[in-house]
Amino acid sequence: MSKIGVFVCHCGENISATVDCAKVAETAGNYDGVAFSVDYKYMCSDPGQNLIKSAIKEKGLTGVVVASCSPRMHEPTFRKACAEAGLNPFMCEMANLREHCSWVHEKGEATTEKAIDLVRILVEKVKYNHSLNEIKVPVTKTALVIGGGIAGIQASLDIANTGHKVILIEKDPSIGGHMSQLSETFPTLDCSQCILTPRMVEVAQHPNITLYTYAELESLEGFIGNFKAKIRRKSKSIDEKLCTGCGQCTTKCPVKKIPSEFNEGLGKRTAIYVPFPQAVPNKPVIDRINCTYYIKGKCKVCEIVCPTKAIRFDQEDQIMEVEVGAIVIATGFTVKQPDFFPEYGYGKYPDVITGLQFERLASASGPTLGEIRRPSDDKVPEKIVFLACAGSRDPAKGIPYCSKICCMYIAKHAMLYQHKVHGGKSYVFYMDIRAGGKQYEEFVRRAIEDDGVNYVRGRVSRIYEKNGKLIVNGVDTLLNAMPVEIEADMVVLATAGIANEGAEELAQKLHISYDPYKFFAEAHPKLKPVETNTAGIFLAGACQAPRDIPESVAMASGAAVKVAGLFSQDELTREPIIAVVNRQAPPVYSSCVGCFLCVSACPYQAIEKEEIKNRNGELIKLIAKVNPGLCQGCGTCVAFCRTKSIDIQGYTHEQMYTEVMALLNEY
Amino acid sequence: MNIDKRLVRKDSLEKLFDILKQNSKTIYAPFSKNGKTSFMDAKSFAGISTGHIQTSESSKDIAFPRAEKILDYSKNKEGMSVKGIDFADIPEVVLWGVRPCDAIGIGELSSIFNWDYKDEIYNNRLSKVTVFGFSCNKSDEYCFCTSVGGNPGNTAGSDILFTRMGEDGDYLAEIITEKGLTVVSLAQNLFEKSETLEREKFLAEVPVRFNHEEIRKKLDKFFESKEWIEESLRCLGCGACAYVCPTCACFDIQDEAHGKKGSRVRCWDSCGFSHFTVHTSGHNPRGVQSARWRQRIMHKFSYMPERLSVYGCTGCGRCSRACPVDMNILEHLISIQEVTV
Amino acid sequence: MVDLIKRAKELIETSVVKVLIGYEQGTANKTRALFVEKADDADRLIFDSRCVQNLAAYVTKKEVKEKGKMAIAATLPVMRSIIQLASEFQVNDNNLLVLGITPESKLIEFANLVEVETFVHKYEIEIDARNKEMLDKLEKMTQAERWKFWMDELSPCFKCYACRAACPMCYCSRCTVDFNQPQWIPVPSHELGNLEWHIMRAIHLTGRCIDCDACYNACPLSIPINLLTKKMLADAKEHFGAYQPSLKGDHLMSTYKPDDKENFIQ
Amino acid sequence: MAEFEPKIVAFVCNWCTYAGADLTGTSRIKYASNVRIIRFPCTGRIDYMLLLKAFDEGADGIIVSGCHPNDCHYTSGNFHARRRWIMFRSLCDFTGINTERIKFSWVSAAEGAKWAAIVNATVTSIRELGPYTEYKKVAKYPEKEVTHG
Amino acid sequence: MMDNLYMPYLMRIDRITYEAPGVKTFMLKFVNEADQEKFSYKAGQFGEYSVYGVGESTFCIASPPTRKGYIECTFRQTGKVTNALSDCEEGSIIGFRGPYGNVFPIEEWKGKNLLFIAGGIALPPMRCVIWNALDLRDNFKDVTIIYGARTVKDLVYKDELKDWELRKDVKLVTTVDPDGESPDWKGEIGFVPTIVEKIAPSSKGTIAIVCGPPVMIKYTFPVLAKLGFTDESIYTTLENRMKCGFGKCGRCNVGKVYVCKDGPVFTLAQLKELPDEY
Repeated sequence: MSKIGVFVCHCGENISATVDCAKVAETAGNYDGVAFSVDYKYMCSDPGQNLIKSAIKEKGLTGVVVASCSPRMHEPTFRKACAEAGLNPFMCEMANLREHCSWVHEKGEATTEKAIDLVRILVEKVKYNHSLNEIKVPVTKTALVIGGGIAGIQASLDIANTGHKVILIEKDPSIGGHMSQLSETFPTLDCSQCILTPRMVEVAQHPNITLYTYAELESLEGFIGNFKAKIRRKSKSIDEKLCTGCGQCTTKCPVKKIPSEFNEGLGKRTAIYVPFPQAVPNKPVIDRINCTYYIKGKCKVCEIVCPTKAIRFDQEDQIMEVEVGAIVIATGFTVKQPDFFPEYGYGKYPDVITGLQFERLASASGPTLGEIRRPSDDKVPEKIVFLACAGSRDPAKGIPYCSKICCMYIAKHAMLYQHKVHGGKSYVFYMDIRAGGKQYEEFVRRAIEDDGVNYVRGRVSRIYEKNGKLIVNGVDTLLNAMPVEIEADMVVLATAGIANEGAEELAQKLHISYDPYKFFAEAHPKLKPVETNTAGIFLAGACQAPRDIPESVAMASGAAVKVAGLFSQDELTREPIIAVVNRQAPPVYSSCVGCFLCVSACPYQAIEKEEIKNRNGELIKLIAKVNPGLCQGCGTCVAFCRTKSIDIQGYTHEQMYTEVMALLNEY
Repeated sequence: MNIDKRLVRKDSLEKLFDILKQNSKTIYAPFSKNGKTSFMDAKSFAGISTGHIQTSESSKDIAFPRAEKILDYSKNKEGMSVKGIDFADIPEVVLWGVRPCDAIGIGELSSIFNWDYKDEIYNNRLSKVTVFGFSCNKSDEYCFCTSVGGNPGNTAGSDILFTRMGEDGDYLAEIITEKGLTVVSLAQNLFEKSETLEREKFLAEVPVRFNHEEIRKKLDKFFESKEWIEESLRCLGCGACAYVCPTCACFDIQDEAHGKKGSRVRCWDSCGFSHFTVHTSGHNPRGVQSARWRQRIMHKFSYMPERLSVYGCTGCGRCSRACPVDMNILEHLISIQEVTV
Repeated sequence: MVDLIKRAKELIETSVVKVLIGYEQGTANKTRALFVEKADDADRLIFDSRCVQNLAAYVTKKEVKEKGKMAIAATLPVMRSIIQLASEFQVNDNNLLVLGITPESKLIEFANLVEVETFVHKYEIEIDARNKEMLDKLEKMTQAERWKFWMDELSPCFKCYACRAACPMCYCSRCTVDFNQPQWIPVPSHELGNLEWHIMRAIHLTGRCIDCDACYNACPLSIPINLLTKKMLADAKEHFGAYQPSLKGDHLMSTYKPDDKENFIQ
Repeated sequence: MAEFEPKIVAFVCNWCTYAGADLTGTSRIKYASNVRIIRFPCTGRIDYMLLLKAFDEGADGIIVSGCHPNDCHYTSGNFHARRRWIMFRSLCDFTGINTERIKFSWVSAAEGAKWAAIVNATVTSIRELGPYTEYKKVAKYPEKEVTHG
Repeated sequence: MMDNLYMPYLMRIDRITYEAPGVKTFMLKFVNEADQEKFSYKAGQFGEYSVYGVGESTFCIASPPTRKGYIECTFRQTGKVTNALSDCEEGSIIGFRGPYGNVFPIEEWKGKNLLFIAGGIALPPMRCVIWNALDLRDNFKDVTIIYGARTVKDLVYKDELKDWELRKDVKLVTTVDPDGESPDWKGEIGFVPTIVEKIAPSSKGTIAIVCGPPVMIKYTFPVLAKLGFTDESIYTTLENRMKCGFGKCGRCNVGKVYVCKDGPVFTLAQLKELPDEY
């Protein structure tokens, strides 16, 4: 028994100038189920809203159609008014007479006719509206940050500083990430470690941050505000509580020749090790693959020397479950190994190195203590060649996109070289110089103009060794493609930044999407750069695309604000415009047949499988179920479902069908 | 009425057709398309199929259309106006080229529509139909009219029955009813008197395969038989058998609305569909296909004879020809006859 | 098919499966489905070129499924259907064993559906020459001519749903036509009801139909409705690349590529 | 005889085209009044059956419009929709449904002028095509007496 | 134009009563008074109620033939038509055709005790015969009504239940399923068969009329048998799906029986003759 009120607004003269509002109201008043119909100068004004409220109360209206401006403008206003009068706000619909009718058509019968049609379709729709309640989701006010590089550190600190708990997990034994490997940072050339280390310590000491290093995400369930994460804490083979980080074990460990990951293979480490001196936590882990005890079953030197008896050879991986309300992914990136360019001789010639290796050479904490010496013979290179775009912007062999950071770090490298090796000669082969960013262009110009780095626009075709020199064959496209040959002592390849190995699996665990390069996908390229498609999961830093430090930090702070915003509420309120899979009484249970095509169609991974069991607990069928926490209400699944088993509240089958029917028929 | 036998020359048929057309009769006759033969509104004599054993669909459409309006309604300020169908609008139809097993089916269909309440929509449609039966001069392995009381030259149901006397021969026309006579009177000269009329030797031979009375008796105790389950496992539950059947009369009633006005429509339905008997609660009295297949056979060979005193099967064999999974009713009936209960 | 009969007997006798679905001699030179539940019945199994019914339609049928683990003598189209059904979670290794019959009429027993998939992927789905010609002919017509063609073809349809029943992909317990709030498709078989039913059917089979022609073979009026699904198949190939049912579940119509090409959106 | 006024139904998404049409209004750009907009959350929600229903009930033309690729509020609803449209439109064409009467477009929230242009172009072309009598003839079943084979 | 079996009477909804969640009672009056005069029916019969443009739905006439000038029906919203009916307002016009089916042989029950056992939404088919009997109260000896529903909210005809409770010549027992009671519930708590067993009405010279969901019926019959009721003295109704109501559409058959013609009223003895297809 519908009792619908129709409220036609003149909007001053905005509508009434071209639409006969009185006639619209009169016609609507004659429709079945319309109990009250009126036109008024300004419906959104207080008296206008009161008109609606009193009609709801006096006439006992079951539905309201406000025919005025765009619902994008005033739908919240009128729904609120309805709610205040005791009518479920979702029983109110708006006919857009202003933007879609009076403002775009001339005065005349046809325009009034259209206005009448627009009102009629919503009158008929409202008959099929249902009272809906906003969805309340509780929020667990703890964030999980995955990845302890600069982005993860920044996000953790920002969230922690808003007073919320953070769990930070890092797969390596120490936080710090790639930034801790860098020597100096562009465009200011301040020492990377110097600015990063205090942040790392802050993380370790922050009362709101729980740090788990050597830990990875095992699985994730749940939805915004209510995630359950399983974390695998890989065995460090030490008792962290007892370990004081004295370093006895690492000094005494007999296995000393393991290439150091931190030093990109340019230095060595022991089997029980701390990755770098400033590591946080500064406690060692045993690398079981290289440890003699784990290989041969004997050694235990570390156990013997440990003054606190902290070594635990039988320690196992621990799986712990944590409940979190939001997740920030800051897993960073990796660099593509340049061996896909055999003509550059990486791996064959020890003095052809990557940019990241150069960072270690230039770093004061690196294997050469900051002196630029070539790996083969420790000599200071007199001539050095830098190759930009070693893999980037190369759809044929590398990756099609621009890695973005290389132009800047190459300029930095060349500059550092010139500063450290006086009289040295440096060359940079480049395609274009991309130095968009505050002070970036100036930085590159400084390298060229002040420090005399030779920039050659062109590509290198081949590098080979001749008489202890690396012969670099290239062309200079600015000089009519003239061939260039440089006898270099060392070559540095600016290898492409790519997604981490395993990024795809992580995305699948998190139910977020990723782009063709396996970088995680943001929810909207412009307006939601730190959100993912999965509500409550945010991105920071280079896991989304190659990013430099300032960008990573900015993104991290952005993500942190999103988390803080989420945590500022005790409950999340969501519009109930979500999809629902029907449920029926036994023996049918649901008309869903469980083909789960909707699962692949859903942009939000909001559709789950539900087991339907009979009274004896036997599985009868598997059907789809929409997780109301994840569903955003796009309705893609609805149009898909062959059995019409999914419907979307607010835009149901009946509502949309009725709108079409009402539009084209006389009522 | 005594059956009057006349000779119709083979080239007179077309003349007869034209005369009927001139008398504004609508003629439905069999035409072949896609390798199937169906009754269609015949605009001209050319193309009417003669060589077929049986049409793919029965001719029941004429009196019991697959979809027909039963009323129109419109809402107005004053309330509601509802209009039934005007029987005067139903055209006079000659059903041309009906096989005896279809013609007899009309009687069976009529018993369903008249056994208790009289369905005047059906009766009115039927009253406008004159049936031109054409005897069968060939048959196939699906035919079993003789097992259910019919035969290839059966006059029951036809107003005039034509029997072709030999391949490419002239026709023997048996004028059976007043209705038939009325049509004959429109073209008196085409129906010649002749002494040399023979029919039996031109009729197809259809051996008797089972005794339907015996089947009926057996079915009384056959309801719980496992046979139903075994025989129907391959049945896919479509409605092909019911829709081609000359006597299946299950129907649905549906409303079709267009704003303030619309119609109520009666349309075919089939007891083979899984949703046919399902309650709104979800409970389905015939929840499995074997129960639905059993219903089909029992209805035709047990319930109808008992309640309506007619069998619901004319032995036309269409359902078996139409079945996509070779559910062969004849085969099943024979096996029922052979099974000892 | 001596091999098939022998293997069927073994499978039934050792209770590896409870029922084996194959073909037997039917009436009037037709073949039909046989459900072997007792070893002796296996002797009735046959296989020859007349065996074209898509037996995969039975693996989702309640009455058959309830018997327990099934085995199926599967020709290539049947195997394709099974892979599609598996990708839609309707069958799995626990309830179905596939005894493949290769296009060369050789019997291969597959250990699991992954093997079936590998086998199936060796053969591209190709529309046969006769139907291709028919598609070409229709495509060359004007839109108005096609409209007339289909109105003529579809108007005899009396909606017996034999096409739906015979199709292995039409396993839904509630078909869209059975949905009545709202009544998307008119129930009666008038021109509109028929047109909408067949359009709906073709759309729902897009990306799922494996071109077995079961619908056409089942139609008691031989309406060439398979042309609709064939057209969808051909178009899907053209727009989105070769189509094969796959266990990966990357369903053609519920996935997309950001660079899907079209030329009509303004 | 009065000039034929086509009935055109527009199926649009809430976030782009509906907002775009709002912008047409706020920009006071005039366009033909034959079109009526039905609002959907996303083009992904638009059921192709609704398009057929619009023709059933007497629409002469249809506009379907949503966010440009990559702009979908729900990230991929329009990508799904596009794939469906490609197939649906092809099937319509194949069955002889006049595809000139169904206009598909991307209109963003910023393209108020484009919306007006799309509507006007559609109205003009449908006016030229005339009423969709072929479809209406099929759809007006209830006026007809009997359906025979 | 001759008679069209499918042509409904136009009925105006005179009054709508909200009975329970999703359950309403319509009081219907003939738009055309001539129809009213022609119309007659007996307890147990049913009709086809229709919303124009939506379709028809089958349910019993819930008011007794002893009350003239109107008919009532009670329905629960379960499908397309009942949803549409539920949207109707007082004054709306709907269609009704009928009456169809057989009747409760109330004449034959003269001088006997009557025991009515109903569950949930199955009270309406019985209400017709209850009122019919109460309106002819002198014809019968003891009248006992046992009525149960899932919860207190789900009991229909709450006002009439009160009436019956107050009447001295009716014994009314109401019950709700365990956990279905409200704090102020004074009736029984338990499933209907259990309550029947507990009340243990005498079977001597008693006719039992049982309507309810299949499960309730299934468990009530043995209880009645234990109490000594013969199969011939137990009546129930079948509610098979129907379209036409007059023995043509083919849906309601249970074996050779047409529920729409030979039913809906059956004795248990008759039911036992039928195959299990209802």
